[in-house]
Amino acid sequence: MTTEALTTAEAAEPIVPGAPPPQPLWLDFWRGIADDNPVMIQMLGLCPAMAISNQLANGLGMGAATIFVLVCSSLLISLLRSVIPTEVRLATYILIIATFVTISDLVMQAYFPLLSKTLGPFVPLIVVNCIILGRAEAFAGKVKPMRAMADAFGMGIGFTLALCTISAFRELVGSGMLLGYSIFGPNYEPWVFMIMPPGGFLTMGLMFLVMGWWSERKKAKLAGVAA
Amino acid sequence: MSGHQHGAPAAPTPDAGSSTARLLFTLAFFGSLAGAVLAYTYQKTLTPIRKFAGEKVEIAVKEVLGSPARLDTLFLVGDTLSRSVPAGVDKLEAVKVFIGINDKGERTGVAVEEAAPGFANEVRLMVGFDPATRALTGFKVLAQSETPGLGDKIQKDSSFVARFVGKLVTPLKGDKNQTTDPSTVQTITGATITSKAVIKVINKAVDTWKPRLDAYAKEGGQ
Amino acid sequence: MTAPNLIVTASPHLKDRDTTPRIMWTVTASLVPVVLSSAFFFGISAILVILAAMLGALLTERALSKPGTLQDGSAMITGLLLGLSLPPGIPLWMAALGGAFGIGFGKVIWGGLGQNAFNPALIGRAFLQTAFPVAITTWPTPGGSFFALKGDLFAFPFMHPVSDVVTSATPLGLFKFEQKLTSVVDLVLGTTGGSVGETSALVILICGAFLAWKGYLNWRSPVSILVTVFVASQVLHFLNGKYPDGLFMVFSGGLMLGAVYMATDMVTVPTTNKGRWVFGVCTGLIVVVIRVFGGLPEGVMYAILIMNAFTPLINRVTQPTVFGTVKLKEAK
Amino acid sequence: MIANLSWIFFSTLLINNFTLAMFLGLCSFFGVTTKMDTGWRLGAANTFVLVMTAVAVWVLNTFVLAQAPYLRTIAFIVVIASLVQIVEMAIKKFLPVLFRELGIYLPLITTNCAILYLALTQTTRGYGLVEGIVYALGGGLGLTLALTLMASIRERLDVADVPAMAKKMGLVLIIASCMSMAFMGFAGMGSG
Amino acid sequence: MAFFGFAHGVHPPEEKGLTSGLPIRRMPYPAEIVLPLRQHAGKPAKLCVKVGDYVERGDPVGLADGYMSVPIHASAAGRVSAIDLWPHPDGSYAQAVHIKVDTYSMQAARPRLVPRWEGLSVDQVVKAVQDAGVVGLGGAAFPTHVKLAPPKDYKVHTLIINGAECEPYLTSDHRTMVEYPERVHFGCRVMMHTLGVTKAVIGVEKNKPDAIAALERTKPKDLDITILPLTVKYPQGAEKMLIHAVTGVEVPSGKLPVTVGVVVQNVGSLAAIAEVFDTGLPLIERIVTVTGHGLTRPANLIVPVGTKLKDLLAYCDGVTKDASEVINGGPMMGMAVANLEAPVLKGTTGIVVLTKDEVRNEKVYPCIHCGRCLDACPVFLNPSWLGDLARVKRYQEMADNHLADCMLCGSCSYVCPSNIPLSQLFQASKVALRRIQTAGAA
Repeated sequence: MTTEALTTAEAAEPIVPGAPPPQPLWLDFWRGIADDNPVMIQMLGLCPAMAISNQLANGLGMGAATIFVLVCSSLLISLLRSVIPTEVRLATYILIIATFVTISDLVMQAYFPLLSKTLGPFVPLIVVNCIILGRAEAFAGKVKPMRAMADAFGMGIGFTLALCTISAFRELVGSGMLLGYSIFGPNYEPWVFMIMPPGGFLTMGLMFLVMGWWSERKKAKLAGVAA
Repeated sequence: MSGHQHGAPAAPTPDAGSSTARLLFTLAFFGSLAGAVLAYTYQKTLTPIRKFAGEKVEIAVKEVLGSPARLDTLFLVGDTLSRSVPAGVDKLEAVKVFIGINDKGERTGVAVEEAAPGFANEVRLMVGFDPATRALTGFKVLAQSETPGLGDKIQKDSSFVARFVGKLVTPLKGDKNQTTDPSTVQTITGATITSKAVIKVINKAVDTWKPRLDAYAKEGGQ
Repeated sequence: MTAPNLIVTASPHLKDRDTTPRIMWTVTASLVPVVLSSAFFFGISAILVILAAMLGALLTERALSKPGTLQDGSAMITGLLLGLSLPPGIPLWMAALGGAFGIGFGKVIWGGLGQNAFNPALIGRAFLQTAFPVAITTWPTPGGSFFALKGDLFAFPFMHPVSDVVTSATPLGLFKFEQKLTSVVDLVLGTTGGSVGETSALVILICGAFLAWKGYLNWRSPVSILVTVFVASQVLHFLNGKYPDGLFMVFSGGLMLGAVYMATDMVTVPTTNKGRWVFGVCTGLIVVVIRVFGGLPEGVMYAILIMNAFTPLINRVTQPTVFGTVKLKEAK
Repeated sequence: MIANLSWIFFSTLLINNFTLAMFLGLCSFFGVTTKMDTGWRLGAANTFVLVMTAVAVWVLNTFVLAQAPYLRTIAFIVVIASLVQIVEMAIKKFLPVLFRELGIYLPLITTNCAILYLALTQTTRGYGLVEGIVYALGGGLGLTLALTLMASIRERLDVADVPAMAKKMGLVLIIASCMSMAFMGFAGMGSG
Repeated sequence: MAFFGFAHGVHPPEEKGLTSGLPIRRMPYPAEIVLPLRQHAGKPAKLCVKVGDYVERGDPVGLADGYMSVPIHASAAGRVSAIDLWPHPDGSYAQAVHIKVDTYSMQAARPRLVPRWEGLSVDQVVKAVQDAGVVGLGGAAFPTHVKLAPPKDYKVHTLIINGAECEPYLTSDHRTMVEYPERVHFGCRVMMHTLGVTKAVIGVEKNKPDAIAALERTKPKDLDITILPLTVKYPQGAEKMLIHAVTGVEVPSGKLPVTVGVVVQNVGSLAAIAEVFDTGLPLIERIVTVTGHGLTRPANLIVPVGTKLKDLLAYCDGVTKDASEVINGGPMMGMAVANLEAPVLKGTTGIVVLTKDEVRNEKVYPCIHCGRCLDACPVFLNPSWLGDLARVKRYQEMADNHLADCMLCGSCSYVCPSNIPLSQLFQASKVALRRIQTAGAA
């Protein structure tokens, strides 16, 4: 490929309808962690974020599995983006994602049987995690592999971070432990509430409240400056 | 598709529509590729998965039977017990009873799997007992999702498990207070329902499996 | 004639004497006999638990709400009712935490008085029930010296209660787990184990009747709850003698306190009278279902909370028929 | 048999409610519950697809997937997606009025994890056809119940003076927490 | 006659004892009277005098401007001293004719022809009533002649006469019935004749036994007039409530009473009609209850229309020290008057002076959904929900929830423990809704 051809390809990139505007690679990566955090901002993947987040270990395991599926499928979809006909792209994406999900499920069952047992059906349910299909449709299917990977990693890590924050909080308050190690000592009275379903909703709600409070504060400050 | 990405309209096809044949081919190709990849992964992971499942059962059986020298396995075919696996059923998934035999060749107890609804969901136990005396040799929780810190004591509180050893299932009863009655067990404070679920599972196990074992013994099997 | 200092207000210029704070404070005042009876049965412990719950509720209201909302008295009632629904031996930090949780997540975050869909006192109670299932089901025996502390009231915050409690099961617990019935006389008088303020059905009933007579309490939901519970359990008892009879069900547990003081919280029950009947009947049925078939011995709190969730729906389907629209509908 | 079926139904409907206890289908639970009409309609559509899925999964498990359990996830998701598509087309053709009301929600059902969850658990629990259908009905009605209640509460909150910080999502999750807490009262039902 | 009352409603303290026993007295003519041309529902009258003109008592100063309008007559002889914008009791300013009362006049009306009603056709009666400027004296001031000629599509079978007077404090209708029962019956006779109905029912709240007795005593033998005691409740005197109480029929939402074959008229208006066919005098004075705990000497007075409120109050020896609000009409639906220069109108049923203690407490609490307003609303609306909607300005939804049926009786505001000004909110919402609808139509 000549330099000239490469330039043409670069220029041709934004012509794909709906493709994201060009950006530095680190921004593609960073966006998923902060500005476009899938859980906290886009509110995607809430089901696993609450369902399995009563222990930090679960959060880590789920995050790892999701990153694996997200990165692999994004890479593959980006690589194949010119091969897959538009009409069947969603079906193909689902096929690809489901394949990687099943792989990760089987591997977990084989090598991390206890974790796989606690996560239960939520590992195969990664298939319907809107984050993954959403990224495939909005990003990976329209950009080059490097960007797709960066984006997938960013989103995956953003998801995992949110998951870990929630699960760490719930495990800490709900049982006084982190990753199974006692933090508050043996006399701590655990708030069983936090590791039960309502605690999941509450923790998530608290996170949104904190974020809401933060953005309100920012808004008030801006208004104060304007005034 | 995702419903959350309304910002991305369907891209118009660059080459004015792909042929149906091409679409079908693409799907078929990816489908078979996926099948192949998965079949391979499945083959690779099957051994460790089965090993783990088998180990788990074995550990449970050994625990409830007090590490016998040898284990015999009988399978349920219809309503009778048999030494061979029923046709068409995976050995791991077949309903079976484990018989513990000590180094003198005597039967020390049998272990069976049984389940009943608990406080939140099903409580599944491996129950070990002596069919001759109806005495419990122990139990182990295989699956439960009871209240953490309360109901899950049936799994995590070894003193609770210890209360059952040696009790007579004639049938077993629960009581809030400490008791010396041979067929009554003290329940967990605040988790009476879960405790009773355990007792129910044990009673159910003995009631369903003792006749089968007796029938099998009568027919001369050992 | 001197020109008077005239003001201009909108019509109507007359106003009923009742105001929201007046209603709230009358309800609070009507709870005084209940508090006194609880002090009679459980001594100083009952008072301490109630005070702790009230403190938690009031401080949270003060800290999170707009200034001046304490005066309307609603936070006071929340704390008081929560305290009355807790066991007398519960560590005080838990009672205060329950009050804070109830006010914080049950009321303030919804926009304050009048906006919440769930009864804040019950939210606090349900939180405690879920969070500390052992502490909240440990029932000290009534009676004994007035100043004897029951249970580990002063357990260090966030720590396990350590000292042993002389416990006695509640009548419902006794029935559920040991199939023993308590005599109705004991239930009516309140000489049984149970929460601080729920044991004496008689006192609550009298206070409730007083409120209803004063017009500060809509009698429809409590009456329908009590009648439904009585009838439903009597039918069950008739079908199968192993189920408890109606009188026992009506007078045991927190039913009286719940029906009279919590199912009448105006904010969280339907506004229409028809809706209040529906609310009461459904609550009564759920109470019976949970008590008889459920895993918990007591279900009043959950029944009311569940029906609280249904309240907007009930409101919607039981809107009054506007004057002069019946014919219009028929004509269509 | 009847006892077993009713246990499956009620435990799925109330105790292990798909939305309030199992955290399934939260996207739609939070996303489309601003109006009560859409809330219960989406619930009804979901229930329908759940029952169809239960039947399809039973067929798959019995006749197709016994030899290749590793293809379950793929097969299920493909079947669900096609089912939703077929249902959408059928409703569009035969019940155009209903389609106008439900149309935009139908594609959302595919990514509702409750459907796939049902398919997977139906398999691991070894439910037969009738049990599967009852399970799907319990799950679907539970979903509808949660959606309708949430929507009716949120409609009421439209006129409330909710603090700005809780307006966007915070309060909705607190409501979910309260509802989940209330439904815990049913725990242990059927075990007594 | 299945019901003698209606569901819901409220029981404000009646306070009628202040004036119910006081006989009607005539108030002396003030130095100046002010006659706004807008005194009735419909189009204002057309000015027909100019400054400097001398008018006799009963001479028109404004003429009816179309069918939905009535003339205004001078209530005292004197010279037109000014025509300007003058404070109107509703708080606005309106064009008004000032007459400097001629102190030396006999205040006798010009000799006029008294029409003999028996010989007149319906149209002629209607014309005579319109020319006399008769309007509903219950407060709304709806032109009476319009009610005399209902649309031909409906068959009117009953005339209902409103003597309920459910507003607290007011006793003008009460005293009219006690002191002039013959006039009420005479007016009734004219109306029945004109409407062609054979049945009339006079509804009177049970708390006026003397009025019921007086009406029974003077009841003409040849007419089918029933005097029906009604339950004491606010708003028993509202048209639709009264019809329901008397006939047991609900007037369909958004329709006029005539659709159920009923015409409702106030007792005061009947007395005014009687006056027209008795003496030929137009409506130039009316009976006003001047009362309230903030007033030194409450009274029932015959007041010339156009008397300034300050003159009226002064005649009653002024207000007390703790008086804080003067209300034109009853305390439930009347309006507070900002300026005592405003005159008494044809529709002024009473002037109530409230003391500081009686005036509403203004601290508003959030709605606690106690449901008291639902129990109070006479038309079975859900004021609590409507109030919530009004607060967030969802007017269209309010219209869907039958806001139009609200008659602003104020029962909901009266009972609301949180002091939410519900009926004020509804009035504002009605205005906003009308604006939206006009904007939509344009």
